[in-house]
Amino acid sequence: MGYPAAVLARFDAPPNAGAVAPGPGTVLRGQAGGTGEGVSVAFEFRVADGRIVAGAFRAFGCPYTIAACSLVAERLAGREARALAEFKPLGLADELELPAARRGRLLTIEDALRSCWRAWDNKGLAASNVSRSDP
Amino acid sequence: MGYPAAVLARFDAPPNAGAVAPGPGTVLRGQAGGTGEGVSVAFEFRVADGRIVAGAFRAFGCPYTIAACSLVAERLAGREARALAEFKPLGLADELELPAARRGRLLTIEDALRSCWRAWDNKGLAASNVSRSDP
Amino acid sequence: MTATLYMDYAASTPVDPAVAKAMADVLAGEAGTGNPAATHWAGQAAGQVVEQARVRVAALIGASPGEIVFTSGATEADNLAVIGAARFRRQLGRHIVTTLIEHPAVLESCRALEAEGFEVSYLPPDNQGILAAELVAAALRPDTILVSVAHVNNELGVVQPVAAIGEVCRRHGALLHVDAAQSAGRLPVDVRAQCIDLLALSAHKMYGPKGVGALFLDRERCRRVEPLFHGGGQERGLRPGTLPTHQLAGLGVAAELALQRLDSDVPAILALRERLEQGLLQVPGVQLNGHVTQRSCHIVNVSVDGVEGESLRCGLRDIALSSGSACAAESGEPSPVLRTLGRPDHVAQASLRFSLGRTSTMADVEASVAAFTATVARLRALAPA
Amino acid sequence: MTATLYMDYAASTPVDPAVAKAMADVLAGEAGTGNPAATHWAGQAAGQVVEQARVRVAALIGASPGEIVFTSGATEADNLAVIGAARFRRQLGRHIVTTLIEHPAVLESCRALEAEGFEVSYLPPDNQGILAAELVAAALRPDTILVSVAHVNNELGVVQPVAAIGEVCRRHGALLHVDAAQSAGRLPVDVRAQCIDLLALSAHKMYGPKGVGALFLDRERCRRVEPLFHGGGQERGLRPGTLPTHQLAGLGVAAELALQRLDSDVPAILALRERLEQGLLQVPGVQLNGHVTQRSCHIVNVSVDGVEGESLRCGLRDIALSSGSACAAESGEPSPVLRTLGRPDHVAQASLRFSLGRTSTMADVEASVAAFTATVARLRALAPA
Ligand SMILES: Cc1ncc(COP(=O)(O)O)c(C=O)c1O
Ligand SMILES: Cc1ncc(COP(=O)(O)O)c(C=O)c1O
Repeated sequence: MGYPAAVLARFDAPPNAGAVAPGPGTVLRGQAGGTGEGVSVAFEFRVADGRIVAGAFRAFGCPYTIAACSLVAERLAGREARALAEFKPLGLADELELPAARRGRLLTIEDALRSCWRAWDNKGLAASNVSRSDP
Repeated sequence: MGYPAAVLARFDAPPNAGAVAPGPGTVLRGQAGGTGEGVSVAFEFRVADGRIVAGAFRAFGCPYTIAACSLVAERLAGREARALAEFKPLGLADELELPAARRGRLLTIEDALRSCWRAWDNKGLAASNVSRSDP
Repeated sequence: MTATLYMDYAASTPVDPAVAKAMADVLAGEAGTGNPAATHWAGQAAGQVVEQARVRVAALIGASPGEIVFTSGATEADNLAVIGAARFRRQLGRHIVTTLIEHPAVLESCRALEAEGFEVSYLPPDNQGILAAELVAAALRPDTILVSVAHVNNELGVVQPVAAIGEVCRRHGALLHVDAAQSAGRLPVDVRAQCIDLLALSAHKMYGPKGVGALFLDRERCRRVEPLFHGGGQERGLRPGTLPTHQLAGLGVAAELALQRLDSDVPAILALRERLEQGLLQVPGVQLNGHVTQRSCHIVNVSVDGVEGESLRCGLRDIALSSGSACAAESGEPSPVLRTLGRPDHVAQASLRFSLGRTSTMADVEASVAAFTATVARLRALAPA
Repeated sequence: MTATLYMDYAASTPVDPAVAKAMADVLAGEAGTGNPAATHWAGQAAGQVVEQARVRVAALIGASPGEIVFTSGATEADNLAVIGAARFRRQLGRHIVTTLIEHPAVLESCRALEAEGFEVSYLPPDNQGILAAELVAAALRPDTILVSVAHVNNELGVVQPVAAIGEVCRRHGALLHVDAAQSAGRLPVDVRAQCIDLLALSAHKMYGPKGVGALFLDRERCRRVEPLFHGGGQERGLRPGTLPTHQLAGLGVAAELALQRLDSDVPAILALRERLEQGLLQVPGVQLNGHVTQRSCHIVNVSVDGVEGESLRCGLRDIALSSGSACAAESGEPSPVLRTLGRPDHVAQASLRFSLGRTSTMADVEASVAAFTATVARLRALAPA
């Protein structure tokens, strides 16, 4: 099975799988896809002081999907919350040596991130204790 | 090459090949076939006192043809001269394990024997010193 | 997991050492050098090896040596049977009956025949993968010339009621072709008792070499088929090309061994399969595909709920197994065979075929069950709620 | 004579020990077990062997690996080229050009195409067996889609001016198929320099195993042909069936060895051939068949006056040699190739093809000359005046 080593490593022991550890700030959740489509991904991000302090994922999907989710959760940690709106998972395609036919999976991940962002947006409007940068 | 052992033995060192040894009596010669037909056989028989005392052959043909000629020359030795008219080489087909498609070769041999017989017949009419049975 | 496990005997088997030895012996000697079509000593030595192989292959299936035509494998033999018989009998009718779950060698042959003006009925098996003889009987028409059914399905392992189908065909006058690639050497095959007119087999499914197989043609009911290609007239003109002496020696020894070992291999493999099946089905949400009992000793095919198929296979990548036929492997497409059985696509997609063989061990089975159980649990835990 | 001599390298060659070793190694290991179509480790190990073989075969003929399709031998490759290309290009035209002296694999393919509505021009070579490129040029028509010529004729050993014929075809737009069964590994072959679009070769003519060969398809001019049979999609769907890993390993090593040894093999074999030829032609009434110089190093074909062919062969039966192609052997029929060259039937019938190879020795040659001389003398002495 011709998966790149980087994909296999994340698939076998995916960093950031599961839930974010408890801590200060807000936990945002977002989901996209469905098992009927062959790919379903869910993210959790803990945001404190306008920054993503931790990310975690769950995924039902191919090894590329699992590796990509793991990588996305990792890459977003430390960024400003608005990255949830702006991050382009398609930019990871080369790093993951993703076959062209699989690029759709990254769009599903993007959808899930956007759904986290909308959660943040809603929360931001509701809770003034959270500082946020412009959307 | 699936030739029967008996055929191969006669092919490799054919008894009675060549010419009959000099001696008393009359030498009859007969020929049939032609190299253009793929088979050409010639016999010599020395006849003395109405009996065939020696036979020899020459042949251009397949190993079955050579073996058959050798066998015919051998079988006719000791018989009455009229055997040249009566002998049926086809009777050797089984002994030689001759494929059906090759039976024609035995007919060519028969033709050559008949031609010896005609020579005898002619000689017989010409030379009264030779005793002969009824044709 | 670090050690690798081979659980893909339905895709191909290791070559038996006795087979490899027979092949090496031929390759090293004059029988290996001579062209079996040549009439000289070297050709004759080769020809004897070829004819001995013919005798052995015939014995495995209860045929006569003269009814065996050697091919490059079951794919070619299936094509020669289906396309060759159809083209040869075109004047008698243009209707062919087969099933939806045949191997591509048969299915694609049928599709090619459709393009030539033949009509093909693809019969659906029941949801356990079995094709009832009655279904065949109902599908036969006055212009049906050929029925083609695999004895053992390569994905499910289900065993079709070939003898009953054969009787139906005999009554009707249609020829029955049986793809025995998975069954030859794995369960008893008897072309006479089972009313089989054409039969394809492949050496590499029975511990023989890849790239060689045979087609049986019943001497009375199907003397000739139209060849797929043309040349020097070998194999009665039905299959030209220099005969691969060492390959045939291997096929012959494999066939002989298969016959000798059938009585001991089958129960041994069955015992492994039972433990494997029980271990796999113990995991919740795992379903057996194919008939529970009408199944060859060597195949267990399961579908797994709640995990994605490709990740399941990747998680078990140290185990050589298949998600269907090796040919269609890794396309990611759900198996058409499982679709036909009515499995939803996402379930069909998470399906695995474990297949066992003569050199499988209980330790292999236990390790497979353990790896399967752990991987399914891990992937399910990873999935969104 | 008691010792036997092998002088039939044009019919088949002994398998090189390095080839046999490579095959045995594959058979004994996981690359031999796995189905190359499977995606697991065992399949991948097999796949690597297959792809390495593809690289080696491509290198032998100056092609790219992606242009090589593996087959069961040159018979199948010739059919796939001729029938496959013709059927695939049927819309472009239905005229094919070949020669009267092709191997049955090509001739019979052409005959089959005639039955499908194609028209075939069978060009006569000159009386030395050579087909002038001008003759091909003159035979081309607007609807000519394919020209098929053997590089080296299997009976005479004559070498056709393939590059010149290739240029003619390129200018016209017809495809050129070259049957290189006798030439691959025996003289330099370069598909680009020789303007070859399709090329067939066979392992067992170059110290590799029987039952495996290859078809080259130029990636630009001939990407596809219609397959001869159907199945699991192997070899881009052009040639389905489980790839025979060990056979391909053998083919690959044979191709690599052939390329490495070309520069040393050819002069060595040529020296043997020259002595053989001189020894045979020294016997009165013996005539060389085929062009004196435009001939491969390995074949000497002679006709003998005044002896019957079958007895000549029988007298030389301890020498493995052929009276033409091994396929047509022993039918007793004079070779159609020699007839085409204008030899009278009874002369054509007494013809022998001696063919030499890498393991031939000068002692073999001397013994052959002596046996030939003695047998001809004996049989002539036996013939009626
Ligand atoms: C049922 C069935 N038919 C045909 C084939 C094709 O056989 P081969 O690999 O010899 O071409 C296979 C296996 O690949 C098979 O399982
Ligand atoms: C010129 C030529 N073409 C084709 C073939 C057929 O090759 P194979 O024996 O691999 O089928 C041969 C030899 O038999 C040959 O000499």
